[in-house]
Amino acid sequence: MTTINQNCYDSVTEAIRREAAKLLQEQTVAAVVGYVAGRRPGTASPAVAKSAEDAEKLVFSPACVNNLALFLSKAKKGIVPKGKTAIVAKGCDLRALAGLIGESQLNREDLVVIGVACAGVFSAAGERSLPLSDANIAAKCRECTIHTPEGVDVVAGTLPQLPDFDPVEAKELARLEAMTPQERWAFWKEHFSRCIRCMACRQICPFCYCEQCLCDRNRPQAVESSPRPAGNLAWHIVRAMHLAGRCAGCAECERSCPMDIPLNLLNRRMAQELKEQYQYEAGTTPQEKGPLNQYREDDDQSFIK
Amino acid sequence: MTFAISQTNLRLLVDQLIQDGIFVVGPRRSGSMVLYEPLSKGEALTLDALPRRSAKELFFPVCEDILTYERVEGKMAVRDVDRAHYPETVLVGAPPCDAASPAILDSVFSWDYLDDFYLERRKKTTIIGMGCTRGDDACFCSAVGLAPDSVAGSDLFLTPLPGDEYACQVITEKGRSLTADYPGLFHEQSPVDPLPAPKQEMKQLNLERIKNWLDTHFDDPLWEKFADICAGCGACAFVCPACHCFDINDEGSSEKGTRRKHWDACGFGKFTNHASGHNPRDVQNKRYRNRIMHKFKYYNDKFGKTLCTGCGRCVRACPVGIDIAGILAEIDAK
Amino acid sequence: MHSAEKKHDFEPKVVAFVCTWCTYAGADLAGTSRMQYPPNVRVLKFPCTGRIDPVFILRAFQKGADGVLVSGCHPGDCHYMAGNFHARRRFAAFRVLLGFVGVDLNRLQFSWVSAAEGGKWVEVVTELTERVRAMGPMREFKELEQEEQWSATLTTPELQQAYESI
Amino acid sequence: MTPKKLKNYSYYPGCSLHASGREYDISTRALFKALNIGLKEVPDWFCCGATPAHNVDELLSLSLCAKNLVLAEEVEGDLAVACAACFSRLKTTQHHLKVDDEKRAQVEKAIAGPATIAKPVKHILEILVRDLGLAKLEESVKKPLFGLKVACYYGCLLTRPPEVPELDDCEDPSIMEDLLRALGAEPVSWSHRMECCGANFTLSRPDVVLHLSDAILRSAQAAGADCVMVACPLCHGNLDIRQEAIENRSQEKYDLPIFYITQLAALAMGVDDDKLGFDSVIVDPRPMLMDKELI
Amino acid sequence: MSRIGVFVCHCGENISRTVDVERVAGEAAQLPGVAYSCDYKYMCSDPGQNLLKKALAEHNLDGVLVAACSPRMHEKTFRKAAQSAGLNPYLCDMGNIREHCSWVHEDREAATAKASDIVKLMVERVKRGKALAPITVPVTKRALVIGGGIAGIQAALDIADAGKEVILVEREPSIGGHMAQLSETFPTLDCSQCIMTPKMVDVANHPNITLYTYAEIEKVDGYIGNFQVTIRRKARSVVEDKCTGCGVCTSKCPKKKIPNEFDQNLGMRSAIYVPFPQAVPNTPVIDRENCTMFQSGKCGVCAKVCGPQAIDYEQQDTLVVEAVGAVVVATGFKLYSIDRKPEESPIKGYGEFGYGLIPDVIDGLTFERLASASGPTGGKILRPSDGKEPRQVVFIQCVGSRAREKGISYCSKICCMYTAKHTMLYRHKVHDGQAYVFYMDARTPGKGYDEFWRRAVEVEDAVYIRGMVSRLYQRDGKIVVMGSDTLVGVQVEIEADLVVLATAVQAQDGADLLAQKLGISYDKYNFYSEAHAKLKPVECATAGIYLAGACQGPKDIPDTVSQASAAAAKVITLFSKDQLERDPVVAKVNEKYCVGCLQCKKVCPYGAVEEKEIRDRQGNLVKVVANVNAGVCGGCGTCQATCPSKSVELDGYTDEQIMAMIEAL
Repeated sequence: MTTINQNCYDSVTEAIRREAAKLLQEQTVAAVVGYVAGRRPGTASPAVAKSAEDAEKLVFSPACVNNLALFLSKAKKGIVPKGKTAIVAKGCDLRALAGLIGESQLNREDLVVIGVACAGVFSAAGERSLPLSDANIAAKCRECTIHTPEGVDVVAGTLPQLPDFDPVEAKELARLEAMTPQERWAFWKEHFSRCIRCMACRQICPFCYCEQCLCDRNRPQAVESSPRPAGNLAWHIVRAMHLAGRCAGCAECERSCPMDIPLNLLNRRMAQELKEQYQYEAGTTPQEKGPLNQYREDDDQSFIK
Repeated sequence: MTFAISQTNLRLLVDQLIQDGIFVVGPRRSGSMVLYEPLSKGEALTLDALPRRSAKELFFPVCEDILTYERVEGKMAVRDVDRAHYPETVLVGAPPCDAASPAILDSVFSWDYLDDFYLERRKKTTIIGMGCTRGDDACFCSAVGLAPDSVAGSDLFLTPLPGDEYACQVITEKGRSLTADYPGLFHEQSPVDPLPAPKQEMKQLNLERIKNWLDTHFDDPLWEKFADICAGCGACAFVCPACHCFDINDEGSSEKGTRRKHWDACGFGKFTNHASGHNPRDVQNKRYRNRIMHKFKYYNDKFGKTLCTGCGRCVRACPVGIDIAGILAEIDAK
Repeated sequence: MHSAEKKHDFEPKVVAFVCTWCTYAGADLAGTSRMQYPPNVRVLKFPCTGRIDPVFILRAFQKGADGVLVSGCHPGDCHYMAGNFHARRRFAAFRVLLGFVGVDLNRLQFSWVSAAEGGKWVEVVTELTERVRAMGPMREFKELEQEEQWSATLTTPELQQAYESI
Repeated sequence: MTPKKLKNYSYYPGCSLHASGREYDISTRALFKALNIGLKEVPDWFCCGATPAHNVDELLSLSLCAKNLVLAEEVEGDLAVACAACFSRLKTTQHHLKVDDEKRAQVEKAIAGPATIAKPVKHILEILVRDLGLAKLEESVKKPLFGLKVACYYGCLLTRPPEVPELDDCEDPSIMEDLLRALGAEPVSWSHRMECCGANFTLSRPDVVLHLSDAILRSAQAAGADCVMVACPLCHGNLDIRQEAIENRSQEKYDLPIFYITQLAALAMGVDDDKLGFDSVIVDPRPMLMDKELI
Repeated sequence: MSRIGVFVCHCGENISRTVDVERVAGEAAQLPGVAYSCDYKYMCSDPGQNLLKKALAEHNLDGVLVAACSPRMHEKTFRKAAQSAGLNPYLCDMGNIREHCSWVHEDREAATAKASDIVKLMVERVKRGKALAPITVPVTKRALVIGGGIAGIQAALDIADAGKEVILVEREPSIGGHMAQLSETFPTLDCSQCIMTPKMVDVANHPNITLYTYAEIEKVDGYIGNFQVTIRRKARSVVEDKCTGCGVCTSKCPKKKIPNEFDQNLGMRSAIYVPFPQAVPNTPVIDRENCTMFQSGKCGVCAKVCGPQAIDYEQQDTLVVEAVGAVVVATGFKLYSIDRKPEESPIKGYGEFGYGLIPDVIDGLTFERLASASGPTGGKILRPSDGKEPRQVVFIQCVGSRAREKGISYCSKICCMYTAKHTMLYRHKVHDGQAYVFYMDARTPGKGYDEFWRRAVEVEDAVYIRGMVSRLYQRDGKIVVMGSDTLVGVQVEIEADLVVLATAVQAQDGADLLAQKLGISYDKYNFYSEAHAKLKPVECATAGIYLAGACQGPKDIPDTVSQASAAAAKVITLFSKDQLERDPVVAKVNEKYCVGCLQCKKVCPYGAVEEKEIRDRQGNLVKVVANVNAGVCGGCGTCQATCPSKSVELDGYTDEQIMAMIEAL
């Protein structure tokens, strides 16, 4: 089994602390959004450091699963003090930041991005007491293309040689694609039937920053709000559609789902389509228009009679 | 001598109950996790993991219909759900943290308004609790006054013994009649030491002291610290065995439809949102404060009970890592 | 052959979301030309295909449609210049999504029908209606609509009956 | 001690280079040896179909090249090609198979296996001017070709169609001239460097070839060239073997030696002139080279 | 509860033949919210309309559904009737039970059921309808015309003659554009300057026209009827108010060897110059890059000789803001050049023609200057390299046009005609000279055009060779033209003294940048896109902006002038009212829920969405939301389908209406 050396996380932690303390001391920023260790070993949670003292508590470890871009979106307005903000961002989080900038939710000038050299984080079900390895690394990290951050203000830490992991999610996607529609329907029906509409997928998503979610509306009601199979399916379809062309692929929706619904497969399927059809990929550079906000006159229309 | 049942017979018991037209619910593998679900045979019973959701949904479903309505010839015809049709039910294999919760919830569902939906199901259900031998660093039942071997809430309580046996304690009349109905499956056995209970990291909390602090700290900067990062989902409440807030929705058109009751969570932005648009709990930390207050102060004030069984599900489920046990310990230390 | 002369066991419910400038007018032309097509289709008029939210398609299936047609102006003909171009991408994506969750895409047809194409309107509607008829009712969504979480499964016969009427 | 090899190339000589264009092959090998660049012939290579095959059977011509490309995978290094026709066919095949899945499927069926087309196919000119680089080339020159006025003749295939060879500007290339300047020679500016020589009409319609090649030689001479440099054995044949017939037809005396690029390059690198096949061409270049004191 | 009235029309027998209208009306009466229903023989007749009006009053109806023919037929009729009875017209809708039902189905049972369904659906829509009031937008009755070529001049004059103010902006120091450069014009061969310069003078003298030459558009804000245009007036270094146009400065300027752009660089001009003698305004401009004073600080001759002291070396660019109600874009064209292009450019040069390095290979506009009596050669055809009169001239058509391999696939439209004209002009000036034309097709649709072309071939003896040219090269002072004659099937080689290329017409440099400022769309060649190729050929998608001339696509002078006048007519129509009234089917933003992701802005085909800052009472920024400019919104609803939270809604087609209809299926 391939294990990733823990040392690289320690070097990131050290660099984050140093940088955060400097930024806060020099009052370059009003706050640093980062991670602190949790009470239980192998856990961490997001935190907003507002003083050099707070900065000393910041960490980076395989438990730092959250996409902190969430805390800069309007959905979480108010918890980060006004003024310039620094944020600790993994490669996958950077794409979300770029997306939020592209959607006029953030200004790059108001940010100091501390990009971390990230070897990967734990999967939701992974054993947290062991070092990060093939056995407990998150699916998204297995196919990560952005271990080293780009376009950031500071890069924290350096990466060790990373092993090649089995792309389990890509394989799962291929498996589903190979199914008949009936089989896929059965697959999703089973998963969606377990959904309890806790909305963790929505609340944790950096792009679900609407003040009023379409699915909370009841006049007219586009999606049934009660957690029944019919409404659940509709909710997840609407969610995937609203994220199509915007999703940064951080897979936080899937990680936070208490019912283990493989939500990122929906997002990935959409991303795959948008890449094939329109050569669009979520990246670290903010783009003026997403793939579904623009068109080409010669777009494919083979499906239209 | 101790009253006991073997693992094989426990499963046989399930089979026989089903045969006798009893609705049996127990932990069962469902996809990647274990959930409380109706059992179709004893073999399906899965006792090696804590179910992802609590057993409360047996009495308080995720979503249930209250009534249906339809306009017929200009008049609205309303049809209620007939509660008499709820089946006789046995919940089998609930650990103390799940078995204890109905007893706690009885208070609120039978207070000024008698919630027949809950109470009728509750009346028809027998709970076979089971001593807990697993547990992880999120568990804190002993910190809130329960224990891995607590019989609270169970009608019949099984304690795992070495060698595929369960010591069987009859707690209530319901439990007694269950053992009486299936005498052949139980046997007598000389007393042995039960399997050891899991060690818990959390030390016992002083719930009184915590309540005292809560009584006087409705406004406190700590709330921001605890819960500013709360993402506003309902994962904690929905996996919790004790959370019982619900919302009622009419679904359908103005002509016909269904009124449905479904779980609500204090984490949601729309929770206690007034029709005017004003929300007294306007930011996330105030909503989280309500969660703590409700569990450790308001419920206590009203019913003298704590609305938490220490199952640790919310600690595991929270997508941003909010840790209620840690927060309680911090309050306790004040 | 006229639809009136055929009797079928199953009359599918087909919903058409059309833009007012091209396809609606095309359907008008089919009328003025006295062309014949199956009476199963119900037309909902929109200013532009750009206005058609994918949610409407989903909702139509949920509410009992066995087939859905979305039709608008040919590329370049849009009264609003680009509404149909945006719609085209949106539908391309949505179609893939529906397919991915297991909806048989034979029930969902997209077409460009201009104001001059009364014949094409007839062709598209007839083809979709007959295809869906051959496929039978859209069971998946209807069944899903009936389903409950296990803990809320209806056990009252009269309620079940009331429910089924909804 | 042998100096370190710079880079290794696999090598597809093509039929002409083993027959009428033998001098091209000899001089290519000599040049690479002189430059200390590894060159390993692809085992069991066969005809690329040359310029006629694709007019008759496109699938056949693509399959021939595709199979050769598969064979080339066995040898390390980018594939070096000297013959402009082979180069064109191999590149064309890569291009078609890359952009057309249907053709690719047909070809894969024909060659009974996957068509591996990833290996870069490079013309000798590209290797010299781009891979090795003009600076390095200039450095390696032992006998600069000072005073030699050369008409660089590109012919049809080296740059056309532009999306296939991607070698240089399709109508106004400069890669040959750049090479020559590095070798110390003086390229002349002339009009017919991109015109067709008549190619394989040389057998079926020699009248056309004589007409077209005459214009080329005439133009080169008018521009004051001492010789013509080519990259294609077919062009070489038409301009060299047919030169006498051209002269008879037009009653002009040209006496223009026709060189392969590798012959001149190898000469500049100090390779002995008797190892470059100067003795087996029709218009003997040696008197002119001696005149210029280049041999 | 709503009180809807449902009126089911028989349409004589058109509907009632296959639809049981009485049953439809009867079933409609049972629908919740329907307070009245009836059927009638001809709803659109006067008695039918009166029935509707009477029922509205008697039954106190708050919505009307007429189930009859297509709304495209009679929606206006019934809305007007409803309005006259006091109902908001937008609360009156039609259910189409004729074109969509009775005429296309023969099974009476099925058709009746469908008609009832249509009524049911539409009643749901009417119930949720909103009373809408027409939107009015004030109109500033001044027009901006961008570009002072023939298109801009024509549009400006037409608008000004209608009594409206016009701001005419020209990038160059003088108006006139390409037409001022031409010698004679087809198909009449009248002198271009003779017909052009009077119009230029008219512009200068027109009391309603403000002319800004040597000026460019910096910024455009606003919308139809209400644009704010910022114009950059480039520093001329000559004070226009003082200059008398005496010309002393230009004649005394010591720097005289600067190629004159107006003469396609054939002639020379001084550093302070007027581009051509008939320039309007006749005010010189200092070409700072070539002026000794600006480059080395020494000289100042012009200032010394200027009587009125109009020279101002310190002059700066100034920005002028003008309020206008409409914009006519007339930025014209440029000619494609065969020069080598950067590798990444989608347009390629002509290596086979020597990439523009052969001196006697010129383009058509250069030939115009050679042929022009006021040109650098005084109208003599002399070749640029040695000033000799060419005996053989080869004209090559379609250079860059219809040349997909060079990156341009369109036909430039004017070349066939002007090449024919060139051969004639050449023959008129060099009587024994021979003109050859290589062409693909001779395209001469236009009044008198084919006759003109035939004259060139049959009377003026131009030799037309149908085929392409593969190479041009120099030999012995001549240009060898190698080509093919595809009609005969032979290779052709001609030794020419001069080669004239009919190069493609391209959009002006910077056309794309101007389009971005204006918010109008353009195609991949940077030609501006009209709103509809057939029905709105001079309108832009962006309301209030119109197109004239070759900026929209290659065009000859008659077409350009026609389009310019058409654009002017559109502007005058717009200005004929004080207020612009438009259909209120427009999008509105719910500012409470809008989070300002601006996806709506990105998809809006009209550029109607802008950002709006929401501030609290203290003036602190609360948030930025989208705002739809009702004057510009076209009402397509693409924004709403795109908005994730549905915080923008299209009146007349609300989600609530649509969802209710789907629910009623």
